[in-house]
Amino acid sequence: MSKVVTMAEAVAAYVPDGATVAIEGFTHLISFAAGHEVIRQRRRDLTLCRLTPDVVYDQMVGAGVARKLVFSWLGNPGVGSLHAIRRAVESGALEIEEYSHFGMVGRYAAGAANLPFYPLRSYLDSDLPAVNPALRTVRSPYDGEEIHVVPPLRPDVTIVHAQRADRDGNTQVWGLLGCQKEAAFAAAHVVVVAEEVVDPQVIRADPNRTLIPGLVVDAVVHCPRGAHPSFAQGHYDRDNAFYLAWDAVSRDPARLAAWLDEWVYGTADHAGYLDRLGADRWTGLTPGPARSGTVDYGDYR
Amino acid sequence: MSKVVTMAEAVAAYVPDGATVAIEGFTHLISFAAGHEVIRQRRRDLTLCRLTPDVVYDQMVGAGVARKLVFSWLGNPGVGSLHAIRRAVESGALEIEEYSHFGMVGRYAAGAANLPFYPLRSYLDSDLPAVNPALRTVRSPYDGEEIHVVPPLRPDVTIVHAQRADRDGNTQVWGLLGCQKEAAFAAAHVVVVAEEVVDPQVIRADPNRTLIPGLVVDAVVHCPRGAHPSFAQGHYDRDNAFYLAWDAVSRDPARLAAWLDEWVYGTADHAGYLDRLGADRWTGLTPGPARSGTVDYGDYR
Amino acid sequence: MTGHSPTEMMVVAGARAMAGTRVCFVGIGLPNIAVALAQRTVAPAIELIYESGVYGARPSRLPLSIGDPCLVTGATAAMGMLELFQYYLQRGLVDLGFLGAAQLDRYGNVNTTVIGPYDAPRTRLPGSGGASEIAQNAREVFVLMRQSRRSFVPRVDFVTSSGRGLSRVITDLGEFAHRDGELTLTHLHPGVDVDQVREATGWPLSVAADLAESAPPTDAELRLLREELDPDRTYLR
Amino acid sequence: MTGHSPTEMMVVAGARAMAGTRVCFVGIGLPNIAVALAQRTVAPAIELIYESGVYGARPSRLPLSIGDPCLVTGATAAMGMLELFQYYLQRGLVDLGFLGAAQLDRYGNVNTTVIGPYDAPRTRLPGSGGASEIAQNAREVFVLMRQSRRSFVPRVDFVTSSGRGLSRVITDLGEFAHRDGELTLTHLHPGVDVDQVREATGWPLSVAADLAESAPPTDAELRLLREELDPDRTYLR
Repeated sequence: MSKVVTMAEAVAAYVPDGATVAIEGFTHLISFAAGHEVIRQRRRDLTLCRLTPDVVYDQMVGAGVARKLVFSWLGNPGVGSLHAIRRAVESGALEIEEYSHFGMVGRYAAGAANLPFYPLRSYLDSDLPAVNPALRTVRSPYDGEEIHVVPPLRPDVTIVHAQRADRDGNTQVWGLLGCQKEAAFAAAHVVVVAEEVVDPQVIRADPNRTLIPGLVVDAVVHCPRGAHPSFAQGHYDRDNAFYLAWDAVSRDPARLAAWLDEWVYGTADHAGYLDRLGADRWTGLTPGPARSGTVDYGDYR
Repeated sequence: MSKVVTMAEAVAAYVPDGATVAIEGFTHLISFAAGHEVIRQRRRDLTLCRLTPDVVYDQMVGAGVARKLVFSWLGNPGVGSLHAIRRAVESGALEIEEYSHFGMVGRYAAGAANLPFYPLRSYLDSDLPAVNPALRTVRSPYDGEEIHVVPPLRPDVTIVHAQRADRDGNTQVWGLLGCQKEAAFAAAHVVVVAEEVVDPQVIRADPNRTLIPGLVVDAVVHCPRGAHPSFAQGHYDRDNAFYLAWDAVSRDPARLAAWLDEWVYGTADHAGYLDRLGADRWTGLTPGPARSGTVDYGDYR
Repeated sequence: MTGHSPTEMMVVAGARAMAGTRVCFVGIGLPNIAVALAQRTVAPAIELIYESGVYGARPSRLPLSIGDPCLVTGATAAMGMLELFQYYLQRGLVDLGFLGAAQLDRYGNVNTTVIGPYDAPRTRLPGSGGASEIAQNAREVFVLMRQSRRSFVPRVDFVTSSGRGLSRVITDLGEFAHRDGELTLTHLHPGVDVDQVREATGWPLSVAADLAESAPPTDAELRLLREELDPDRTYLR
Repeated sequence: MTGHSPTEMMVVAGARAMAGTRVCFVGIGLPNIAVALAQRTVAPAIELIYESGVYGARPSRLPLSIGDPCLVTGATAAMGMLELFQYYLQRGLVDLGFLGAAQLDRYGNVNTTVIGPYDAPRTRLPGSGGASEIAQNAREVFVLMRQSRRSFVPRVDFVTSSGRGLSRVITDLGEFAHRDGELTLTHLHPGVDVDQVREATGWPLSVAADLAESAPPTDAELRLLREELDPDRTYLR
């Protein structure tokens, strides 16, 4: 019954060429390890979905895995541009479909809830609807008000990194929750990548903390530090030096190719990547403790 | 800055005659104490909203506070009918407006999200839209599908019982969450009734557990055991004997009036009600411990 | 175990019908005990969903209602009702909706709203609760209810939820399947004959060519019901 | 403290503009440091909201981005983005949206999408992020940005979010208010004259009759910025 597999197995099974893929996480818990494995397996023609195509999508686009990008904010947060993506967009090599954050979240929510559209108050007097025909309006049957709607987004696979999951894929996350829940429920397949694979009793001890049930999860990958250089609340901080350094790498196609050779193609898996990174890298990235406290659910017999 | 007041003050300030009132909680955390205070203050012409008009609404309707009921399931759960409400409905004395559970939750969600309508898949081939003109349809601009919608519900005041809140009204709940969050955000005013008023640091130690922010809360009432005879997860069990006994009381208007005299009009407040109930009543209603465990948010400096 | 009551037979038949079900949305009333029995017999891996906002319940006692605190403690997930209705039920993750009903007609339409006209009801019933959305979104729906001419009517007074998704009805007399657009008797419980069922059915009864007899409750099933699950006869009264 | 940079003046002016604000939705980039300064000076009770899903942040360090883990630890509430966008922003609970911008026009329209035609961009910018919904749902919007003829253009190349709700723009040269449908210079920073602003504005500059001079940063403000909040010059570079 266990769904625990290696990252290589998960990507081989659930990320075929041409798939629509969402590796979600808003600055937090971004599965770089999954992105790297997609590159290693040399996938092609993917449609990559994500509110914030981060450095991991820059790496993936730089490696040539993508045909199209569906997004709402395109940048290296706090640093500047994602140069590989920007080159591909400006040259026309990468098709784009563009929303706002709320629009993207609404799209996942419509997918997760099996709704034909999701209504939201945005895009008023904006030029976005003029360049994206998927942004439409619906008239309220109550007051006649027109409101914008977005269509459902249903990825073929959603990949999320989490602090912990059990072997059936029951997943708990704390800190920033982004839109991982919606992206998971919206998808045909879900891969959960976890810092820790825990006993089901750990999950069941705090049912309100469960973000994604194993019911919608196909594979669980145990991959500590798999979100590096992004962060995992309570586990490690964002490796900001990496984000800053990426700018120069990404500006230069040759340097980018060399980086991929060394860090992705040149490593067998995420353990290899971590070996190359070295233990010293984590100095200063480990937070002190800040425990949540407990609540009592009560034993009712 | 503290919003802590007595129940009498909260009801006097936020439940005027004629108000639209939601005392929410799905079997869990039903603020009987607030309902009783509304009766004590002899409010009239209220529109009572609630998915499951429970014994507390039967008491309120029996006491004559209500003009109208907006609901989705009308019963004494696990026991049978709510006779005071049923008499009032069957005699035409109480106006009703009827949805399904999902419809009611959608109405609160539309209110909370400031949406003109909420779409949902329900009511297909049902007679409910024929008797409730507020149930309408919208056509999807993507695939032309017709989907049912419900209008926003915006109570004048929502009252919720919670396990804990701080003095600013930041509220945490565990166990069944019902639609308290949506009902609170949808309302013009919110009263939180809490088993415990805790230090803000308790809330801030686990920000993912926060259900309702003080931002939308007007008053905090400290009222341990204020949900009796319903339950508070981890604090006390449902007093099922009360629910069973209520059936006979509610069947007979004279017995109902006597009950109100003794337990509501005849007590100054919920402390008085608890005194009358007696300490022995809680034997067998107190669960054993079942702690959630903690998570680490990390101290980032 | 000596003998069994019609209610016990009904609950046992309801439990057995859940064999192979992965995800069951548990309605108010009798389904609770049938599901509890199924979880201990034919469907140990069944995942239980409750509209109160619970997925993957492992109740340590028989729940008194669909909102019992024992459903939360030890569950896989507890959430708000909006999330449950949207991401589980409406998303299509529920294999089986298991409901009770007050009144049912030949076409499987269910009435839990009113007896008599809506605006001047003879009897005001509880209303839809989650039934309307469960009927529309669960892959299939079973109904568990006691059968009589009062409850099995030619045409329900009010369609609370449509019979479209209703595939099976289990009563204290037998079992019905939705065939060719109407409810058809497929099983008789032991000791019940077709005339008895016809007598308790408010429309011209359609009987399956392959009409079968339900196996009586086993001793193990009865022991579980009487001694472990419902010694106080909360549901079996 | 000796002197101050135009960026420091801009950030100080941005912070001061938040006096009296109760709930601020903090955008990407420079607003972060202005908000941090405001929280320590004119607006100690301000509640900070981030689109990343945080309400009531009390960051123990200057956040590197709007998704910094220090925003969560010790916050009042952390939630999914859907809840934040719907129940806080769209619900109308945000008093002020505080944003950065790449390009802005006379009417307050903001462009963070493209320079040049959308289908053949000269420069591809990040896009909307939450700006489109913040502009529409926050009670008012302030923009904090460096000013030049490249950024202050007669007509933006692309309207990412409409100028409708934009009430104030704070730059390294001065401050603008939305008056009579266009941005009007209301404050000059110390040492800046109107001609300098005109030179850095890509449309015929409208100057308020009551044009005032911003008070220079105080020593306390500068000390907070330089020594406590941003000693590494993350934002003040």
